[in-house]
Amino acid sequence: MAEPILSIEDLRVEFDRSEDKVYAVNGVSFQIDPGQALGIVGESGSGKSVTLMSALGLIRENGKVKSGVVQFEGKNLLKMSSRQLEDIRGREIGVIFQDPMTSLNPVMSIGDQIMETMLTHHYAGHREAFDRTIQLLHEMGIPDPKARFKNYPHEFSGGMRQRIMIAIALACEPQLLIADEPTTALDVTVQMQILALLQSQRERKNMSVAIITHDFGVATNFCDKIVVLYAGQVMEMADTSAFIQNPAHPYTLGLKNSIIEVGQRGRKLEPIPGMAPTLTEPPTSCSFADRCPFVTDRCREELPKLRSVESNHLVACHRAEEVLARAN
Amino acid sequence: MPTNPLVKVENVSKRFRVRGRELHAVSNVSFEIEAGKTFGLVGESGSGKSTLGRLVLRLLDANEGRITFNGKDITNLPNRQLRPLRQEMQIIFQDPQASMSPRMTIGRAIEDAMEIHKIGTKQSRRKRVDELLERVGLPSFVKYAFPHELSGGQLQRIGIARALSLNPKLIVCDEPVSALDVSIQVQVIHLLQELQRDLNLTYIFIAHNLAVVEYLSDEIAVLYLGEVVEQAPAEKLFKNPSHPYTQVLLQSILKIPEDPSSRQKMTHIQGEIPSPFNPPSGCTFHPRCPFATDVCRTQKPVAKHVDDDHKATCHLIG
Amino acid sequence: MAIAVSQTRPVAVKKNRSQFYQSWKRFRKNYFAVGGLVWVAIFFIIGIIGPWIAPYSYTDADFLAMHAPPSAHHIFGTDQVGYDQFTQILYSVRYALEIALGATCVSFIIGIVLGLWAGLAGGIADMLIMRGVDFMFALPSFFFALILSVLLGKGLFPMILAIGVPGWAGYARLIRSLVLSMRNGEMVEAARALGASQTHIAARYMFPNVVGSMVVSLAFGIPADLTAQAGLSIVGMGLNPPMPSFGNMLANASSNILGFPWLLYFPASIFAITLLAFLFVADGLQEAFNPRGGM
Amino acid sequence: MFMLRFFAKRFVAIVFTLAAVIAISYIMMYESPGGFMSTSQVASALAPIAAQNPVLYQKVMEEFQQRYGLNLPLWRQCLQYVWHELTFNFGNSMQNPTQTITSQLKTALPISVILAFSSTALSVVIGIPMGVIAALKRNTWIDYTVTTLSMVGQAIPSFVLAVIFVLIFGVLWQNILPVTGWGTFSDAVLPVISLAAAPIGVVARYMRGSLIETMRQDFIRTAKSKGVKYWPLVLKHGVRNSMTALITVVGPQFAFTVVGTVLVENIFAIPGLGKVIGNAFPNFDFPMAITSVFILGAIMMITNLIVDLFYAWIDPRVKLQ
Repeated sequence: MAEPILSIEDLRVEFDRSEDKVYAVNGVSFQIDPGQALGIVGESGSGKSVTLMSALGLIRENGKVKSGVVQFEGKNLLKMSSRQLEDIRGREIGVIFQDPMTSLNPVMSIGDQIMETMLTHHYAGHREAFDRTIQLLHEMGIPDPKARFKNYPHEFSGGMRQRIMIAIALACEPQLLIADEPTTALDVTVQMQILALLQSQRERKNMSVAIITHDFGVATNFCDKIVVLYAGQVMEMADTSAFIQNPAHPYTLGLKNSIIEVGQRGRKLEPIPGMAPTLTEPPTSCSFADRCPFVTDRCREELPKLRSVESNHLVACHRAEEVLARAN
Repeated sequence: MPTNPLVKVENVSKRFRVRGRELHAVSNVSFEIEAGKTFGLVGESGSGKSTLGRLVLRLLDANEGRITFNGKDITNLPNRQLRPLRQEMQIIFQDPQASMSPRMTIGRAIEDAMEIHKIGTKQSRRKRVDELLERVGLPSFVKYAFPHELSGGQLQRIGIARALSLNPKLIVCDEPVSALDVSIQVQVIHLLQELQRDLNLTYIFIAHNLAVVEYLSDEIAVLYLGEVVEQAPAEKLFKNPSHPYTQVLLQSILKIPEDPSSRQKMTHIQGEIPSPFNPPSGCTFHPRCPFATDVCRTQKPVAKHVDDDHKATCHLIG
Repeated sequence: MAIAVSQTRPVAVKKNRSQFYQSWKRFRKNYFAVGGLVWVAIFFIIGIIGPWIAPYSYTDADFLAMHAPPSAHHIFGTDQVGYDQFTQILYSVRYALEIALGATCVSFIIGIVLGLWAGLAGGIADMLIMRGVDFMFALPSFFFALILSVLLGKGLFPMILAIGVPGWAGYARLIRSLVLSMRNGEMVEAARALGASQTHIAARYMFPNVVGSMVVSLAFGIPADLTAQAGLSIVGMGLNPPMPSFGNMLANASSNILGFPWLLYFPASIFAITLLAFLFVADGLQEAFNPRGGM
Repeated sequence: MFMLRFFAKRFVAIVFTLAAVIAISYIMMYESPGGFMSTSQVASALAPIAAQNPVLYQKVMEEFQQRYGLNLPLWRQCLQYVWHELTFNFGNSMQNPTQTITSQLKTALPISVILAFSSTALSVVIGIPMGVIAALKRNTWIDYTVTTLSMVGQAIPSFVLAVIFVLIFGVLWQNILPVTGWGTFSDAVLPVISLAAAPIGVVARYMRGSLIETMRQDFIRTAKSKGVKYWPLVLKHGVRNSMTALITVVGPQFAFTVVGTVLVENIFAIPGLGKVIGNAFPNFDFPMAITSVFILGAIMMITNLIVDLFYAWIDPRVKLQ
């Protein structure tokens, strides 16, 4: 197996607040293999974006990476100077964000914003960058790219803006694309268009993709491997098929049961009680214990380690085997 | 056909004027809801579903058409007479924080609803606040909290409690769960379901999530650019989607596959929802419709019966 | 079934959780603002008790001590007529406050009436009032005050009107925009859905949410009116001498300065510090009421 | 074509506003104790001439009767006066009845314009970098110094600062900088500083707040994710966007500066329009007073028009209307 393109080991991130600290990421580890599509799934506050954004130095000032290693092409991103990191962002790793309405600079034409990526990294000269921008816009399915080059973001619809975001992220043909909730703000029909676009681009360029999402439908249909985060920790990590068929963590199981799908009228709902905690202290026991139907005394005392239950299937739960048995 | 519906909406239209341009938010919509049932309104952003919900409650005034609530024509009812009626028809919002005064504690907010209608004494209202909070699954001390101190899910429960405090017959649920996390969504849906069962509530459930609407609703109307394109009982709509737009919507849902090999293909329709300021001619869906013909481009379709209680507004039917 | 809320953030039940208490807590932490408030308070006290502690009457000219430097008799010195500067300042404070408060009230009352009218009535009334606002903003209100003061004369009450009347536009615009943003907001829609009457909505929902902005704009308005009043004196349209005012003292002193710098030391420094104090207070209030927005 | 229509519309609005200002001032002053202009008033203003040169007196008197329509009803007087003003046909003043207002303002106007514009320019040139540095060094001593200085500058009105300068440079350290008169570059130093202090404070504080706010926006994160380097990020994305907010305060700030000019000229005895106003109002020379206000008003409105154009240019979301 080839070296992973990005590997995160024991990452810890804290945020300072006026009166306390929030432990947003508490020892997260996972890898993305070349050409792989990884889904990072979790609810709000689970640390799913913070994990990747902190690796790229894109979190707010009050956030601090406390420990961990983020290996990208054999180098630790966390040890890099901000200048070295700038050379990687946009060139080796492209990023797309959730809200296409606010993620584009409102006073810069979209063409200039796409070109800026290439010019910053000396990826192309002015002339080539312009040609490539037109070509990218065309590839992204934006009609009449030459005329629209000079338009500003507010002159586009949400779906079109997300296409422009993708063009920006892909301008320098990065090896890894990080998409942070790329379709959450969009209508379903447009979501489908954007996902199809991402998929075709990924196949054509043999690019690795990490999709951060709260939507199991997006993750399971798009990704090869899925990581489930809760309270800043990896709860479960598995290939998509194992994930769909044998979820081994009570939280994953609960989440899957929480999703209402078409054709489920009359199904009995079994909500997970309670809500996700905001950790103001580092976790010392299972963070899910309070909401877990499988909870035992051990769960409230001992922090479960991420361990392997099947090949390529890691779970952080003391009672994973029982969960597996029940699901089957 | 229901004989004595709680809500009857007939040929209702609403236009907005925005900087001199006219926007057809809702065009010629009709439906009826029987007491104790849930009527689902689905559509993407800009489809007019929220406007329609507000028209039913007379939070907005319709330009045309008639709205009957509990046998009473409320279309032109003056505010003075409408206000007491509001006890019977309530709304819960997508963003509960925006719908509450940031300067009022939760307890005051719920109490205020009862105070407006002079329900009970001060003591009995206070007691009722505790009961309501318990009913929606919150501890009573949250009544001392301010809205910004609570989470989205908790606030949505408060919104429900406030609506319930008036013992309404009808609740318009305007995207009540779309801003919430998956696990919290189910909690709220579960709560809504229980309340309907226990209190015989009638819901108008507005959402863009088809699965949730299907799950909760007895009858569903699909809206596109302010027009109902298809309307049917939930089972029929999903079993036999007759309007191309409904079909597209259904295909756009990403179901969790059985295993990766049975994944959905990312098939999609071209284009986005056109500007409501200048909607396409003929059938408003024709620019995106895979089956569009010349008729669709020029003539406006009328609603046709697919079945006795299943209607779709498409030239290709029948 | 009741869903357990086991991990609710505990809400501390404190006795005083009213908005004003919260704002006061934030205000208290801002030392500049608190310092400003202390100075403003002293200024107010002097304004009230000034005439009682003044050693002379402001019309008493000490002909034996013209241009006298500060001394035991005249602690702030005297001017070319022999007016005791300390007395002059005590009265200036009083008149400055009377005019500034009066003018701010006048502006605010006109502004709130027109602003509410425009915001609530909409349509033609709104259009006309907003045209009026545009008109007032086309020229600095100081010029309108100057022109009005010609018509009204140079007394205390005319000054209040001359400064106060042209100041309405800012308040009207603020109140209208507050009313509009709320009227179209979800909070008011929710209150309407509950069946609340217009008066109930205005009193329980809108007012508590706008009072902060109004207090802040008033706090900025008072020093602006103090400045306008002094400015009118500079161009000779201020209070009629011998009624003392900061503007008159500054204008007089700056043209009589050579050899008599004390005529400037006291009024200039007291006036400057006062304005600074008012601004610190206003700025502190802005931050206290509206911790996120604003500059 | 679009621009032309925009200009035409704004021009008409400006003319109407100015006409209204003149008419309202005229009527108010007509009703004031001094009266705007009457035969007896003119007669008393012309008294010195009458004694020396009765022929000239007759001539000037007739001119005044004619031009200000002293025998006409109020509304016609007013209309005639408004028309004359709008066509820059200002007539003679009361203080110098034999000279036209135009000739008297010829030297005064450029002085005020120079003062107002140079202090505004200075406020932008100094205020923006101050604000940017404060924002980038947020919560350091640099930031606190800039913020406090800005507050002080903003709190103290230009004329009080001018008085303090007169005290410092007129009494304590004489002969460093002149505190009266006009003519050389050094004469302008103190007035411009007094005038610029407040706008510098406002611009710096606003820029700081606006840049801090901008740097938190999502599109800044996007630019960072593209690998844009620090200074291009701050300047091209941060400052550029903050400017759109800043422009909204420049217009009102210019109005303050114009008023400040009027007052500061009176403190430093600078023969500009402000000094003219300071002489005209207390001496009931209303034609002169109104004309001065009219000219300052016209300059302000045209400046605001230019600011709006600039705003539309810098922020593509703004539509001219």
